[in-house]
Amino acid sequence: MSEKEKLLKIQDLSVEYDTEISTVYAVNGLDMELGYGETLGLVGETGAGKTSTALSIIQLLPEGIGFVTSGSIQLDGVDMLNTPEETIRKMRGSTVSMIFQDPMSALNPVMTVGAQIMEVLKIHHPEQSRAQLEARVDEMMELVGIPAKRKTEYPHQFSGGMKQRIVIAVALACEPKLILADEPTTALDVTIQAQMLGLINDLQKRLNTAMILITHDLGVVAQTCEKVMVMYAGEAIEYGTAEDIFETDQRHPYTQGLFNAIPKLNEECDRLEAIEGMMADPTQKPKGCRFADRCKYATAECRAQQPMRQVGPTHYIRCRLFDPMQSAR
Amino acid sequence: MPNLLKMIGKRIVQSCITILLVTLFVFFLIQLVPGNPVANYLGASATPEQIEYYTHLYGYDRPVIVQYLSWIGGLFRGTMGQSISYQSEIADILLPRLMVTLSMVVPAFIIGTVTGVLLGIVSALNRGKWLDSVISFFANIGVSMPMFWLGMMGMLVLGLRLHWLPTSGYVPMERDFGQWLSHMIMPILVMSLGVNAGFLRLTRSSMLEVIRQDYVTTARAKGVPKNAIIMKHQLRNSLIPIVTVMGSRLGTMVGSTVLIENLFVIPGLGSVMMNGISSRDFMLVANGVLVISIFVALCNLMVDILYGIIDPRTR
Amino acid sequence: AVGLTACGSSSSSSTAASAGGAASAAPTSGPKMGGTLRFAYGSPIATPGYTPRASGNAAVFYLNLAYDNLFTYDVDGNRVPRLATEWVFDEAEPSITWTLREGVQFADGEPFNAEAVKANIEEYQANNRTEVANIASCEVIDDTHIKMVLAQVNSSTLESVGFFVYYMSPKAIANPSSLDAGTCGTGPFQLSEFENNAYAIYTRNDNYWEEGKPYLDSVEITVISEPTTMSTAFQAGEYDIISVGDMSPMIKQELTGAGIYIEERNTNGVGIETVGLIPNSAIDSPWADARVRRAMCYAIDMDAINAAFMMGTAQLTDQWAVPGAVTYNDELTHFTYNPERAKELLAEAGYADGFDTKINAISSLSDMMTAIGNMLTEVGIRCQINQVDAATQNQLMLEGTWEGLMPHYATVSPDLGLYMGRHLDANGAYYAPGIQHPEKEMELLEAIRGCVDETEKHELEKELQAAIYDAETGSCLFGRPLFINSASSFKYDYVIDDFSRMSFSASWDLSGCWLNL
Amino acid sequence: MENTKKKGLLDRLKSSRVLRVMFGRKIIVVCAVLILVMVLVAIFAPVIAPYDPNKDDLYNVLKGCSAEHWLGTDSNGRDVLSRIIYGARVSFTVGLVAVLISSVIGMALGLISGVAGGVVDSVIMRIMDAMMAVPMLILALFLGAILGQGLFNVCLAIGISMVPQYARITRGQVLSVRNADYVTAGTLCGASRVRNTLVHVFPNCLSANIVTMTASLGGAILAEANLSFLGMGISPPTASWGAMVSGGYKYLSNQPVIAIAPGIAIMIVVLCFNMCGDALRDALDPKLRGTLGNGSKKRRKATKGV
Amino acid sequence: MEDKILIEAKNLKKYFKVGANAQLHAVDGVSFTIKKGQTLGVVGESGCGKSTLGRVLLRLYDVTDGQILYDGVDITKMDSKEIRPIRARMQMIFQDPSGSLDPRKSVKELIGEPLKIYKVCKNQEEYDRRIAEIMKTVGLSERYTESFSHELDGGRRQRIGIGRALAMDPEFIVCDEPVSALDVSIQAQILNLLMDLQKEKGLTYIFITHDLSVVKHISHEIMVMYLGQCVEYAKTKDLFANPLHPYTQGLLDAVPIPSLKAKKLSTQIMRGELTSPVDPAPGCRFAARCPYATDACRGKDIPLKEVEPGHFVSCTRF
Ligand SMILES: Nc1ncnc2c1ncn2[C@@H]1O[C@H](COP(=O)(O)OP(=O)(O)OP(=O)(O)O)[C@@H](O)[C@H]1O
Ligand SMILES: Nc1ncnc2c1ncn2[C@@H]1O[C@H](COP(=O)(O)OP(=O)(O)OP(=O)(O)O)[C@@H](O)[C@H]1O
Ligand SMILES: [Mg+2]
Ligand SMILES: [Mg+2]
Repeated sequence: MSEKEKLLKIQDLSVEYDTEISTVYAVNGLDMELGYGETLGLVGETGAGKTSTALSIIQLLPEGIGFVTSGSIQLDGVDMLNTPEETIRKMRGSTVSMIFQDPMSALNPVMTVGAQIMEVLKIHHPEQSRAQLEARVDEMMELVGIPAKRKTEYPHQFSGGMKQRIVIAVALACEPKLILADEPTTALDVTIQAQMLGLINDLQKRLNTAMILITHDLGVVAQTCEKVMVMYAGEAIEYGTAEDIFETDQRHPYTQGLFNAIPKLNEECDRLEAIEGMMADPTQKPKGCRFADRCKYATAECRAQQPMRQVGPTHYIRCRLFDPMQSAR
Repeated sequence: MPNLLKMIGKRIVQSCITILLVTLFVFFLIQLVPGNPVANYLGASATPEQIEYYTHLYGYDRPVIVQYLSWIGGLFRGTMGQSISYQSEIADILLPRLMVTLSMVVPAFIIGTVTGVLLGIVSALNRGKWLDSVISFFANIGVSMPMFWLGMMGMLVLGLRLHWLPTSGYVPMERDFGQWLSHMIMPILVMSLGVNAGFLRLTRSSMLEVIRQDYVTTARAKGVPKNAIIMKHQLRNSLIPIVTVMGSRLGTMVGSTVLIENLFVIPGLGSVMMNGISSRDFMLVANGVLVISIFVALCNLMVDILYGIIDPRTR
Repeated sequence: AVGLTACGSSSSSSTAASAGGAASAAPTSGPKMGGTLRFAYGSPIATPGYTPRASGNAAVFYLNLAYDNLFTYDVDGNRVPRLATEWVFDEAEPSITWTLREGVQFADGEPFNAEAVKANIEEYQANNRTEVANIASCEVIDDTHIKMVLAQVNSSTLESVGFFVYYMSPKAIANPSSLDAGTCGTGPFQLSEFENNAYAIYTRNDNYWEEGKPYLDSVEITVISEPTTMSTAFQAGEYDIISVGDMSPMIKQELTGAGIYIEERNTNGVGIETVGLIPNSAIDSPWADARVRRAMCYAIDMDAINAAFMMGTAQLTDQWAVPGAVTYNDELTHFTYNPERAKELLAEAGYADGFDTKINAISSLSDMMTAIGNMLTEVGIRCQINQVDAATQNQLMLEGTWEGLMPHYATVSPDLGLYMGRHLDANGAYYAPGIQHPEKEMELLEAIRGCVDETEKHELEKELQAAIYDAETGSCLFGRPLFINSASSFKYDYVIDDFSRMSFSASWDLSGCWLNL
Repeated sequence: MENTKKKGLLDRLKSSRVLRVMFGRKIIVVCAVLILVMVLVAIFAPVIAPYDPNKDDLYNVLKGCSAEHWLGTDSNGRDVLSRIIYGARVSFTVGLVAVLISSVIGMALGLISGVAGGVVDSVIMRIMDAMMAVPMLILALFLGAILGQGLFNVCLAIGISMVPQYARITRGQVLSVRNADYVTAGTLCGASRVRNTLVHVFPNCLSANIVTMTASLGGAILAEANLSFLGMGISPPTASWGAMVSGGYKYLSNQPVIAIAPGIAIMIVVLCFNMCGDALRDALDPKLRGTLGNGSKKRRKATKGV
Repeated sequence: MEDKILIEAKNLKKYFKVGANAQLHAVDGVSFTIKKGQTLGVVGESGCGKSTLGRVLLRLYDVTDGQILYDGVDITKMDSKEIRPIRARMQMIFQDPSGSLDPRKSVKELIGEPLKIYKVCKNQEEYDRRIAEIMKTVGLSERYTESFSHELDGGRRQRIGIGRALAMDPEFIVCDEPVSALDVSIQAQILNLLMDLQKEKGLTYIFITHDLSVVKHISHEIMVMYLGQCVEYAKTKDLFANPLHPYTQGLLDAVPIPSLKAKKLSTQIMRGELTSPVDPAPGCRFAARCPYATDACRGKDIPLKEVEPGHFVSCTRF
């Protein structure tokens, strides 16, 4: 694929957090590419660096604490790391927008929901008249399935699912090219979750919006994403299309563990195969495979730096078990 | 809205109970203060007969509970009773003085709150930078100085050495506004400094708290410009805890006028209370505390209403 | 120290208080009319208008502006006519007959006459005032003559009626509430605006009986209870004249030292006060023993106290009267600073190891009391300072329940017998239940009251003091008088008055005062 | 095993995030050191003070600064510096005792109120409201007039007037803590209500109170000064900063150092307590974690290089 | 032994007072029995009263109405003293592992708390031994004895919670979403542990969760709750093989399955929002969201019907 077709291109991204006590290496040398209209599922355990990746794309890492220490991010042809803040601000909401995990806290409690949708429209379409904007607000509300007359209400008057719809409406109002959805449904029920994911997918299709869906639920990924990236301790350890990940025997041992650890609805089993051991310490800079401590296939070799290996046409794995040559055959 | 009305109703009932308790509390506490109001009024040359005569005249010879009840009864009939040391109806003494005090406290409060909140915002936005440290440091110095000491220094420097302002005294506003102002500048500034620092610290921490909220990040993700985020998203939400404190702070300020009025010779509620205590004019003191507590209750009520305006969740 | 003269040392004419008066030392071209005198003063007054209720010295600053008495005193303690031009004390009847000044009017236009005097005396009696307690009845002889029949012979009655009673308009007496915030007297100024404890504004009384007076348009009194604030304001030029309390020698020194201000001090005139230290001898304690009380007197180094706290300005005494006054008893053995003698006396009394006691002091005196406490502790009277406020001190004095020592204020002149009697006589206004009251004192007091002859009376007064203050034999009931109160007033040199009646508070008079601006 | 036990308090303190964050800022270290110095000065006053603070020298009063008396002498000829040094004792005692009294009573009332709820809660809280409605200074004046003078009485008066503050904070904390899962877990472990309150609820209310304590230490020192100014402070000749300021006021225009010096002492101590209190609050508040922006300088350089 | 009923709830109700005179029907007439050594899974939407049910069973809340029989004894009305000895036999594991551990206590103190309260250990030695034993059972290494919970990760924290629950050797444990806050990899460890313990000690669980796959894995019987009421109650196998209630069907449909072969999400069913649990009107509470709702569903409560042996459902369609 040529440069032009790519919406997002991340190379060797590293993110660090400076806390009072120590430095957390949240993302370590991440590469990622995403085309227009594509959906990428970003999976991984708590603390794997999923949110940090998303925040660095939209350049909202907590000020003074979180820093991109190396790498580059190209979004829609813009170098996100070396562009003035004002330009990036204008891109937020219009080119890229973000949906946060908890709808309860993502809405300002003292503003009406209508005003919160209106706000993003006003910023990015200052040329439009108030009436036009109002009409667009109504349209967005209807689009996410809430009667437009409720736009004068405050967030606390809405249920969790409705709030999340408003959040989605805000994110989609300016028809961005990329949506970063950071665990948008974790706080919701499965039934509502299904509704939301369906809604997002529909709108995405309609507007040809790309999306990075962050989650640790492989089930959600399976049902919504075309591409999948599995992260572990700040690194991408596996990357491929949904088919590559879900319908294959070639999986990174961690991904494998993840699949095994989930109780299956449609299979019987007595015992779950848990991944023993704990997450790697994020305050240590990695040397070699970070999963090695928990991996049953680990050998001394794993202590050396592991590159991403291409194991299929679109499938990459960061593990010495997979020989790139073999897969090419 | 009915929610808010209900809350206000509940608050009014609560305040009434509190005020009643205050009256009980103060009235009986006062009885424990050594000293005799009549003897104090009459001075050392009073004869026992004179003392007896006035004691009876003012009803100080009745049992305490009867005195209390007749005071409360009087309040409902619209009289606070007679002050022995001032020889007049207490309401006539307290109300004009309350006005004097308020004419000092309210501007001080407004100046202190506004500058405090503004500096707090500046401080929070520059957190960790030198400006933050400088502001915090001076704010802390502000609250750490004894108010009367600060007043003294002001008098010494601005009044005595530089002759910029009168050292003390009071001129009624209606007599000469310019004079009134020149006399009040110093006390108002001294009082506002303490408030300023308090609100500065509060605003700073409350802003910092709000900065971390998801909805602020959401707003940034929407591309809202920085200033709009501060004004529309951060400030209003961080005002909620600030408003809560405002009511009680205004009340405390009225209390601390005792010092300032004494120092700057301002005939307000604080100095009248001080006089009441030192001359053992029990009724005056009790009524003074009553007035202050009613004032505090009103402030809190206003806070509740403000709360309703700022925070739709309470409506 | 109030009373206005340009220079504290200038002697004054001992007679006429009225008309014209002696010229002040300031070289001026004569009185100027108009202007407002800004005066700062430390104590408030509750009712400036209704005189029977106003008591204590504080009131005088307000009362004398608006009211007059029958006579007043000059600097040497001689009586000077005011509303009365003459008076006769008849020992036989007993009675006093007053001749009243003609043509005097109250501010409301009511005439000042015998009926008015009678009404005032009766109003004072209705208020249980001790000043008029000895008057059995008032007989109006004619418009300008009134006879007051006394219940018993008492040489002090003349002063208490003539000097301490202020005359209000009979119309105002009929409606006393009109006097709650106003005045209606014969004085040079009348109250026009009043905020208790804050300020009082007096304006010129056009009906004033002294021709051409007062010169000022108005007098503004501001109450400033904090002496430092007051002096600071004065230095900043916010007041023309201030009256400084007894405990501010520092302020005095500073103001006088600056040279641009003029101090007026009382020396031994009317209403002068002593500050003393009075042990409670009535409750069972070491202080019940006269030797212990004498030991205390020996243990205090008054010169040091004077140097430190009065900047050496205080006049010291060791009896009720002031050295140099007619009532001062030179023959007494004096207390000198002698800690050895004090220890001896303590040992004699059985307190060789000393004892613990308290000094109850209001905060304005606490530094001095601390120093005194340290001196007493040196000889074994271990003192702890108990700071009380004025109200508590009043009550302790009234009930006689204080423990240990307490500061004590006593009026010294002119009528010593009267003042001592007030403290010693069970019926006296300042009766001190906290001291022992032996027989002999009462006898002497009776004798003094019955004695109309001045010289004889002074001898009796000296005898009374000997009984109490002699260093060898005295009972030291009132402990140790420490020094004479030397309250002063300070003014700018443009505040001038045309006569001099220097005396403490009692004869404050601004009718002859003008501003030379 | 043995080793882990020995780890003990000191190590725990060392590794405590809170302390590390708090003292991460140099200014706080300076404040803490100043407080420490002041405390040491107070403790070793007899050794440090050049003169007896209560020794009069009546022929040598109100002298300005000199080689013998660095800060001059006061109205009784006492050495001002020595009195300030001894005055530290009073100020710290007042601060500590008043805070102790108020926090103990206040926390007890708040605990009872929060745990018991219902009528007890209403009664206690209304009483606290009533006490709050009476201005603190006036309340302290009352109590001062009733109790009389003396160090302890002053502490008591100030302490009582600060009780409602603690009661409210504690109650608020109790309400937020009492339904926490770990308290429920305590109940399930068979703990009685009293045990649960003392073992689980109370310790978790402490941190908010500790912050209040550091701040109100300064407040109590100021309150003593205020009471002294109104003539209701500690009885002479005991040196207290508040009394020195109010006593020195008389000599403001010609010997201002007598009033200024103890005023500055008050200011420094209160300032230090306030700063430490603020820092502690910031450090304890999990919501503020990381917003303090430590180390940002170092990092900013690094990012520029990218 | 196998079939002995350990706990039985009869028409259990728990209402909370909200506002002046409104009642929140958190649990509204729920009945079930749990046999010894078995697990009852409780699933349902957030706020449907699962936790409340668990807490009511442990008598952490007073019962509004109905009856709880524990081992045949009616514990519904017992006061806090009487309940103590019985409480020693029942325990709870909480959803939020950090929230349920007192941040000021070390691991040892946390696990040892019930031992201390019931004074089961005669001396320090026994106490230490007991704690070491428990820690081993739940798979906590001994070096964490003196640690504080915030120094540990979520999985270990939850193990402490389990250890504390096990300290008194209880027979019955309420597991209130014990794995919801954990990562999948750790979730599996904890689920395994719970199942091992059940096998070893014959524990009885009530397992609350909203994750159907988890509940399927661990429970013998399942109760589906909706707004305080039980809408379906059956053996695990029966329920998954043949879900009857429209809500249960909706739930099963909505569960995302980590496989591309599974059918894609259907967004059509289950539109509409939750009804309020405050003073709900009589009738089926799911009616507002139910695609099959008719007038028969509204107006009066729908009783639970046994449509197959051991399979209960409350729906007008059966
Ligand atoms: N503001 C912050 N300050 C310090 N460390 C942080 C901060 N935010 C994240 N981290 C750390 O960075 C690492 C990556 O965090 P990140 O939030 O990106 O993970 P995540 O994959 O999104 O996890 P989760 O699934 O819990 O959301 C973690 O170790 C986390 O503790
Ligand atoms: N102490 C209480 N006071 C008032 N209402 C309560 C209380 N506890 C719970 N509720 C209410 O009862 C209902 C049921 O709550 P419960 O916590 O049992 O739900 P849940 O099914 O456990 O939800 P979740 O899945 O979110 O944990 C909710 O509406 C809740 O708001
Ligand atoms: Mg995340
Ligand atoms: Mg729950």
